[in-house]
Amino acid sequence: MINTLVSMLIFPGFLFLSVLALAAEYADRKIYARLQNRVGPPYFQPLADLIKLVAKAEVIPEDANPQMFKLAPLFALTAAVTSIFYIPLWRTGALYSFTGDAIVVLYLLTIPTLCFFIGGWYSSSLFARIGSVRAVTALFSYEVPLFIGVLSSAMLADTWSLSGMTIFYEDHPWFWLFNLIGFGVALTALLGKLEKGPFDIPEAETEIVAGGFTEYSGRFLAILRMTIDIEMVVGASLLAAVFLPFGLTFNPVIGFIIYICKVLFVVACISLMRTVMARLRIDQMIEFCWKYLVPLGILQLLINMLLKGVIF
Amino acid sequence: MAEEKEFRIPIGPQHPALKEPVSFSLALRGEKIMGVDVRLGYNHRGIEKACEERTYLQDVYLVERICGICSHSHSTCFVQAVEEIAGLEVPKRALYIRTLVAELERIHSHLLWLGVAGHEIGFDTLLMFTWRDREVVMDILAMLTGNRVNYGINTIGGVRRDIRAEDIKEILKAMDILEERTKYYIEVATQETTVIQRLSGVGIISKEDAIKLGAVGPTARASGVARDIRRDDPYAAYAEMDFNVITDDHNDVYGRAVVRLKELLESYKIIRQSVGNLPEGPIAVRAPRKIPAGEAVSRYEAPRGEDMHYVKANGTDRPERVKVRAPTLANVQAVRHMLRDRYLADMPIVVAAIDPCFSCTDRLVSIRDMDKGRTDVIEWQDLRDYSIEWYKKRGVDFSRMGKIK
Amino acid sequence: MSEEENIKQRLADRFSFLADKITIKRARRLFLEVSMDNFSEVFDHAIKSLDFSMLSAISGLDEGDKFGLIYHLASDAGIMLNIKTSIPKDAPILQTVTGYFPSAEMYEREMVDLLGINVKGLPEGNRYPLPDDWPADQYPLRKGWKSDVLDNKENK
Amino acid sequence: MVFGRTKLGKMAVEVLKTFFQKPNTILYPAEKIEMPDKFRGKLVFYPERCIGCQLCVKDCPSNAIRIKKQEGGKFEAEVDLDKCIYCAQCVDSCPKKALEATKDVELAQLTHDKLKVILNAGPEEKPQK
Repeated sequence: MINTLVSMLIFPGFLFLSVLALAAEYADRKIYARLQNRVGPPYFQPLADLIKLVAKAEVIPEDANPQMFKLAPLFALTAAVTSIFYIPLWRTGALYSFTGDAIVVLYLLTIPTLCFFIGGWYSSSLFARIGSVRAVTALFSYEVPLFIGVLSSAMLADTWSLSGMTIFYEDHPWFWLFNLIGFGVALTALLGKLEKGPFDIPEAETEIVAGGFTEYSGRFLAILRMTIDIEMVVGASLLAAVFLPFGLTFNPVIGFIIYICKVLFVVACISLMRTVMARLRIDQMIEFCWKYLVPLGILQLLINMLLKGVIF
Repeated sequence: MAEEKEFRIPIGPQHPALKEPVSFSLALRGEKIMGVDVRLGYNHRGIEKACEERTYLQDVYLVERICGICSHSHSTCFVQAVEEIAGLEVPKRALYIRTLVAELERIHSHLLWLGVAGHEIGFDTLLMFTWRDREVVMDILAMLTGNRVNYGINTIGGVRRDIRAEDIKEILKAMDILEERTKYYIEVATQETTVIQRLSGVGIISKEDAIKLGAVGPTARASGVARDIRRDDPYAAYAEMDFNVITDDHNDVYGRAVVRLKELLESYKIIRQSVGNLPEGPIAVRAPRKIPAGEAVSRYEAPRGEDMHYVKANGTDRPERVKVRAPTLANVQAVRHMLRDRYLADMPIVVAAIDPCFSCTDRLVSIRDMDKGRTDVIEWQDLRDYSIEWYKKRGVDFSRMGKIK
Repeated sequence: MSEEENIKQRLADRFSFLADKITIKRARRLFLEVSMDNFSEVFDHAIKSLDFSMLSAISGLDEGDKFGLIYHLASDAGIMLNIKTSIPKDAPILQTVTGYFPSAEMYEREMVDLLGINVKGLPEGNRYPLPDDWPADQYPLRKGWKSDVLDNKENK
Repeated sequence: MVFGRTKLGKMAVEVLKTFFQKPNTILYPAEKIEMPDKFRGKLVFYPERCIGCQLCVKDCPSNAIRIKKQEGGKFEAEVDLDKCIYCAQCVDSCPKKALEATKDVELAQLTHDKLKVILNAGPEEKPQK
């Protein structure tokens, strides 16, 4: 019982994840800044931002539905934190696992977006409503390629459990190299999920202020921002587990270092991609996802089908 | 309208896409813009009236502050009109220096625009890079005139600061750096897929509409209307310069970006000519304090388009009337036209594409007496007292920092 | 004959009453004075027959008992034709020129707000440039207007 | 619509190169910036040269300067640093070169009254009480 509580709240649960999330945000911002020839924030900046937001007064719009407005961020955070328990981090096998947990993780990662939609919609501001509608529209375009990407890797491993996948790739080293196309597809789709450029359409600052977050302030905004950061770590961990499953059998310290490197690599890829591209329009994003990403994902799926036929 | 399920979304007076207060009220259906309502005037400072109450020399500094970016445009345009009324023969060297500063200003304005355009389409990297390179020209301007903006180089009858031989070397060096960078940005703007996706086909205005709606500057030139005051109605030393008027027939935001970037290359050409052929001689003639009665219209190709000043003198040391028509005012109708039937996502870049400057446009809070302006100070103090009290209740004492009355 | 003189000649030929009202102040700058009664035909002729395709601005002046108006027309050749006319101050009524130049809307609204000229035929829209709560009958660009009005209003 | 050949991630090479360069930011106030020679900053006043002609007062676009006669017959200049627009027209107008612009730009204060300074023959300028 105590063990479960510790693992949920402290390690590798909420507290550890929060620290990692702030570190990931710092890495993202710092890399983004250095790519643009700027100095970037100091290491404590994400934490300072968080403390500042927590200390500020919350304003809830008069027209907003207060219950929904307050509950949406909490749900989003819970869903994002929960999903980490099913992802193998630095060893084969996650904290909890069962057949089909890959699907559960993908669905848990969808909940924050839906919560952003609900929170934005019920704050009844025009900007927030446009932003939340955009968030859901974007969901329909990136979710499918992300699923197909993960599916292709799962198919090669012949299991729907993330832990099972890591065990398979540990037994068959270098097989993960077959999934590189899928990795690219899933990484691009992850950009959409994290609302990072070029897919930062739901919170496009110059068009709709902060999208669904426009009316949020104080603690609730802190929770929302934390959710995005945790999503980034969870997303990076998921990609690391599914597409980069190597170096998982060393001792925990080396395994942990390798894990951090993988997360950092995914974060750096995200930073680079948002540095070199302009924000797309929502119609262009849908077109891009369905015209290029989905066919690429299906191509990966076909390759893996063939591989399975040839090898096994 | 109600049955068509349109809703109105306010963009401004305060909005992240706008660098200055202006209000667009957009009627939206989904993401599509069905109608646009523009409300200007938030920056009305009463400058035209204030000009009538100051001497000509003071007015030079006042009109310079109509706008921060095209400050040289307004001050040159104004002094040209006054010089014409007074019949002053401005020395050639002064005209060359004015031309030089004007082109440097155009470079810094166009680079600034490119950065802002990048920001509006969510491409902050372009913003950071262009603004970094813009520092080169800002440093040159500071070296030549003494300040980065509001150069204060013009005076009635000439210019206030001379150029030294070592400055010329620095200018030429900077031009080489900037030319190389500009060529790189032309490549980025014309090759980067996401940029082209966001710029091309957006904010279209045909040649006929551009003429009909009275568009000026790069907005008109990107629709194939070769309107350029520097060539059509030469002032300063432009009659002796060899340069091309850049036009483009894309008619959209992409075209406007290309026109501005190519104009930069022309500006480097003009600058090299003006420092190369810089005549020797005095830089100013003495101007009388009282300007004889008369009127003059002065036109100037500001980075954003045609700037026009009308000055009427009545024989005293103060003008009878100063009328300023800044380029953005002429382009407002064009923006309204461009936004119709576009997506909400295109709004920021379409508005930014005319390089709007609403400070220029609105010019004219009122010319209240300096001493009566005190009310602001008291409010500020009240606010300060309030915040100190607020923090005191929470255990933080800021009152020791600075004295409060 | 220079282009400016050519335009001057053509205007003088067409409208006999303009014969001694046209001055060429300097290269590319023509000024002409016309009464309000004849204004619209001269304006129309300049646009349609003399290729002045752009209205650069409209300046409104307070000239004591009347308002002076200057329409700054520009041609593509860089020539500026400044048509000066005037309307009485006690009946400041003017017809809009937005039919010729849609961009004139803003210039005319400015005269409505700042000088108190009643421009007929303006399309519906927001006022410009003064704020919506500006006191009525206060026209800042009229001579003798003082900003005291605003201070009194704030004190109330 | 696509014009010619387009490249996704055109700036990638450039940004990766910059990643290994020193940032271009100047960390003011830790690093100070040298102002150019012609810079127009805070004024200095030479009371011994002033003849009290008031030309600077007349030409000041923002009424920021006043020249007053001191008890000893010398002149002192009262400058409102918050009203001053730093155009240095007074420096140009002065027939005796009694005013000069410096490179001093760090003039921020917490309260308004500290921005009114009196430049006179005293040992050093002091803020008005």
